[in-house]
Amino acid sequence: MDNTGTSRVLGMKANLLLCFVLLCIVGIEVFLTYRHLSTETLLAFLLVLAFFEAAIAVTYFMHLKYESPNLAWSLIPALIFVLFMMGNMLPDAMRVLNLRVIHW
Amino acid sequence: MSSPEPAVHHHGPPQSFIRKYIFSLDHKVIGKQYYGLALIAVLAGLILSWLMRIHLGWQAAAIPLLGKLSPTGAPGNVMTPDYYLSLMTMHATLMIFFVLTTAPFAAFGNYLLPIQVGAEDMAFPRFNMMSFWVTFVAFVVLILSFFVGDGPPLAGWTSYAPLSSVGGVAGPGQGTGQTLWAVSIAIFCIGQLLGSLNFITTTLDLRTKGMSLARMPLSTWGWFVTSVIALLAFAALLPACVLLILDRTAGTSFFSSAGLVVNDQVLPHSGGSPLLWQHLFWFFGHPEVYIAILPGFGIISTVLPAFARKRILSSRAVIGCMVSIGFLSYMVWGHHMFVSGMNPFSAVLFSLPTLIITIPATIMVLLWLGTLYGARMRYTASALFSVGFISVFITGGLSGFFLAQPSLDTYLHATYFVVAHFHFVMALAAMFGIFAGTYFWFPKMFGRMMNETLGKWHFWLTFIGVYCVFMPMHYLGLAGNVRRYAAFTDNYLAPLIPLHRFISISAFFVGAAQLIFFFNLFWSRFWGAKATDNPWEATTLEWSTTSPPPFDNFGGRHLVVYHGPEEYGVDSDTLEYVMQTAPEQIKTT
Amino acid sequence: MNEPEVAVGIDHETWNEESPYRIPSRKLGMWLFILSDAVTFAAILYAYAFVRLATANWTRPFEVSSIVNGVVMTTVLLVSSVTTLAALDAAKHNQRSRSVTWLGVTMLLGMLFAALHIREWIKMIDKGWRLFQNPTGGPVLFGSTFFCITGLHLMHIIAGVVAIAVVAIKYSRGSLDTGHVESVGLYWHFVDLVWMFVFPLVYLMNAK
Amino acid sequence: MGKLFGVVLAIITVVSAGFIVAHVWWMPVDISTIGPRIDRQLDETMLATGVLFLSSQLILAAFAWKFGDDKERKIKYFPGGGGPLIVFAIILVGMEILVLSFVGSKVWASIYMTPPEQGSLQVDVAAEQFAFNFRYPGPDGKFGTVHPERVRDGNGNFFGLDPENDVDARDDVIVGTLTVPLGQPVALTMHSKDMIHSFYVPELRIQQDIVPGLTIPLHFTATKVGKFEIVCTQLCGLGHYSMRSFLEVLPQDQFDQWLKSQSGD
Repeated sequence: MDNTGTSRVLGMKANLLLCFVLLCIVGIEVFLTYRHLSTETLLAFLLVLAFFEAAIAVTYFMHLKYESPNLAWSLIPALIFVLFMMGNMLPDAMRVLNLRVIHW
Repeated sequence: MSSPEPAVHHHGPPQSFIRKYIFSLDHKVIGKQYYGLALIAVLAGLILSWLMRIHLGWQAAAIPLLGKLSPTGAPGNVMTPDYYLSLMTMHATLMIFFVLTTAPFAAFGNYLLPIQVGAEDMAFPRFNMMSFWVTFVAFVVLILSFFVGDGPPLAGWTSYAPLSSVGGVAGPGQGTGQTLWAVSIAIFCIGQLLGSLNFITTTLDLRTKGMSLARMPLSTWGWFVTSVIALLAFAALLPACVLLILDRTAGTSFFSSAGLVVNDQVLPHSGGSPLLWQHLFWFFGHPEVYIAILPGFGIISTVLPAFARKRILSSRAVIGCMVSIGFLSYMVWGHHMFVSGMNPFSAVLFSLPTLIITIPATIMVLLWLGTLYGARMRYTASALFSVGFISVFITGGLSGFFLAQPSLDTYLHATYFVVAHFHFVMALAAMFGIFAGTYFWFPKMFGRMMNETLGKWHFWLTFIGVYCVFMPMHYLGLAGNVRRYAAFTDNYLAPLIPLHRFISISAFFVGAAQLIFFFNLFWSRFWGAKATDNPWEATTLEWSTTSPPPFDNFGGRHLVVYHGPEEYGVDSDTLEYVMQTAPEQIKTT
Repeated sequence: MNEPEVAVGIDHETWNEESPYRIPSRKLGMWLFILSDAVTFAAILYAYAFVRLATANWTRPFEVSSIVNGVVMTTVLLVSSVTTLAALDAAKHNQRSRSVTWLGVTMLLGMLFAALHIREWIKMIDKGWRLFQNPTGGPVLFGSTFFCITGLHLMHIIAGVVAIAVVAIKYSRGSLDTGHVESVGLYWHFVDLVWMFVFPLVYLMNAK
Repeated sequence: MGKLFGVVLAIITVVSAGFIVAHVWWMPVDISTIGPRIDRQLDETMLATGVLFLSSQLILAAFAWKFGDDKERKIKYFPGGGGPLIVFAIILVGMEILVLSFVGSKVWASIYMTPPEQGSLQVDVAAEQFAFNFRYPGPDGKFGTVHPERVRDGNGNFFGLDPENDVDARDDVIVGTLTVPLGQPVALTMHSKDMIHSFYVPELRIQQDIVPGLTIPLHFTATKVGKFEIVCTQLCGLGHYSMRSFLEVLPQDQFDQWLKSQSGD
């Protein structure tokens, strides 16, 4: 942290490089979309790639890496915990699918 | 660092009336505004509960003036079944959102949290002001639903879809009233998000020198943990309410399934599921229960030692319990849905963490009991409400053992047993916390003492009264008495009506006791005895300043903290208690 | 004995406990807002996952042209993130006008994104897509979820453009400092980050 | 004041527990095969929580009685501090919840996670604002297909059947009272026409929400002859309080006779 209270960030060259990497990942995502994968496989790939992108964005663009580690340790586990818990509603979606009244 | 953060002196003392009392940036004024809002809401909620209890005891009773309020809801002053449900819905919504969330959390938190950590104001005073006024708008929108064409909503505070989502076709109260409900709650979410963001930042950033996290009073810890829960919980309710509004007004069907038939007409909805609303709602709804009660834990853990004249048994353990309860509150929402058609395997998964919550709760109760052991308890009104809190919390917590088990929930779900449980553990415990806090901090907030005699009468009538009201509800629940019924037409419920009448009569007494409190509050505000700076000989920072505190809380002084928040009974010969700001030379642990 | 220490006129650092995060309150507030906003987006994305899982014959309407449009939008947003960083970089070197220029570029890119997005919406509405209607005859919930999720994101974009405009104007006048540029940048990156989930989950997963 | 609190709290505690112990208001008679296990589970929970209730409230009362503001007495700290109490709480409550949740889950699983027995009587339940309707498949053992658009409450077509075109639907028996034979397992498939309703028979110890859009299975076996009330427990609109029906348990021969008489006309 410098005297403006802002955190260190990467240089512009590195930022452009990261931007390029992110665009490449988007390219991979689009490529995968048209590979006729099953929905589940595609979803798994896309989610992994999206979380990877998000990690890059949070770490460097939002420069969480250069803040106090406490901040990352407070925010990220809290969010992951909430995301994980929300997942508990999905078994019921399957139940809705399986017990759906077809003609009702 | 050249202080890019204008943490101190955001604003000078305001001069104009509007800036001073209406759109004030001062956290103390905002805290009082929240308290005032809660008072109005609790009065409305109390009156609604009276009306409900009259109806439950004596179905045919004419209630004077009720017909004036709603000619359709109470023709000839006799309540219709749908109006009963509307009153019940409004009672719950007002109490849970506008009393149990605003009073212990937003009101006391706003007034006291900055003072207790030694700050001059909140981190974001402007957000703080917006937080109150947004909440106020939410309140007005909710109250408006009393006056719309087809009456206030009647789907309960949980507003289960599709009753709440298909619109006016579902019956009276499901038109504009229900839409206003959803809009009100969505607005309320925004207000509380602003508030909790503020609380967290203030607690972490604006602590005065020496106020380490371990030295923060337990009440501050309570508000802090609550605001973390609120930050995440209200964020989940907001989109749920938006989707509900869209379902009602834009014709989407997130929460309505295909092929609904009302009045022989097939509704146009298709595709959604009511279970989605239940999941989104309870993902917020269960943490909300702890938003209501956690500030109570904090307040009691601060008030009790002050009157017991000794430290709480293990303040670290209390903090740990509050944090773990906050954590667990996100893992248990499914226990509201055991018989809702949820996957039965999920029920087992939700049941275990629910039961685990009883461990930190038990630890806290034991620590409070251990604090009372060997104390020299000064039984003021505030102290009485603190021990009363422990009692009602025990009673309410124990009935949770039954409801946390899916196998018993199949019998007890949606009976009065549940009503008894959540009133004891959430409503009464939180209310007792609010009362303890009010009697304790009133001198600080208004510079005048509350009348102790009236306070004690208030306590005795309330304490005995609530047991008379809510204890029998356990028996009703065990007898299979279903909740949310406007009348008991079923044969097996008819024998229970005398017990309902007993409850109703007790409820009138409890309500009357609250009038004593209201009177005491207003009378003491203007004619109470002048309060000294530290009437209870308490140690936290708010007692280091004048009563009421000046605009910047400490009159331009910067406090330095040297001690923990509850150094009571340090050395009973020379020094009975040590202020947090007392200089270093007094050795404490 | 209870006389507190008294001192006046010494700054925050001297008289306050250090924040565990060692960042200004404004930035902490922004991070907390981002956390809570992330939960909001998560809830709505989970709602989408729920209704999609529960629907057997989900509609996948996006033509290649829509996906290409989506890729262009993604690129615009990613580049705008870099321009935000450029603005921050300039601000840290005290080059106010250069920083304001970069903020302006970010705003333009944000508006371009919104324009592309609205064009996409209009195209879909012309085809008969509504919140409650599926022109292909399949489940109506595709339209509901698509418009809700992207609408929420679009609102964030528009709010972001307005926020950047306010910061840029005030910063150029000198009434705001580098910290504000950084905070508004955090928000903008977050909106970008959400798009990194919305694009694959809403667009790619629904490509024909 | 503390002494008074102790006395009042002790009285409240004893009176409250007294009504439970004396079973003044208690569960109605149990008429199902899973009922005894639920009742035992409830009794065990009641015993455990009852002990905790009495002991903790009476300890609170005793402490309030004993430890008032007595200037003569020195302040005492709890022997051993908070640590032992915490360990005590974790072990005591931990054991209790492990036992309860282990036994309870088995009871739960036996109701909701097991399929109905072979040869169960199939009954289709349709809930609507504010009534239950029950449908038996008739002699052919098949339910007719349901058509929401054909539902007419006025002419009794609660299930939206189409007897003209649908052979299975012609012999379906539709009644307003759930009549079941004694001792034979009954498998309900429940659906709702409009709102969420709930199927609750206190005597069966079973409660299950009926969610629109889902066909929810539920099964039970009645063990006593008699007529019992079915009530709706999920808020479903203005007439929620009046939404009820009856469960009539008949001996097997009477049931067969009844079913025959119903499908006769």
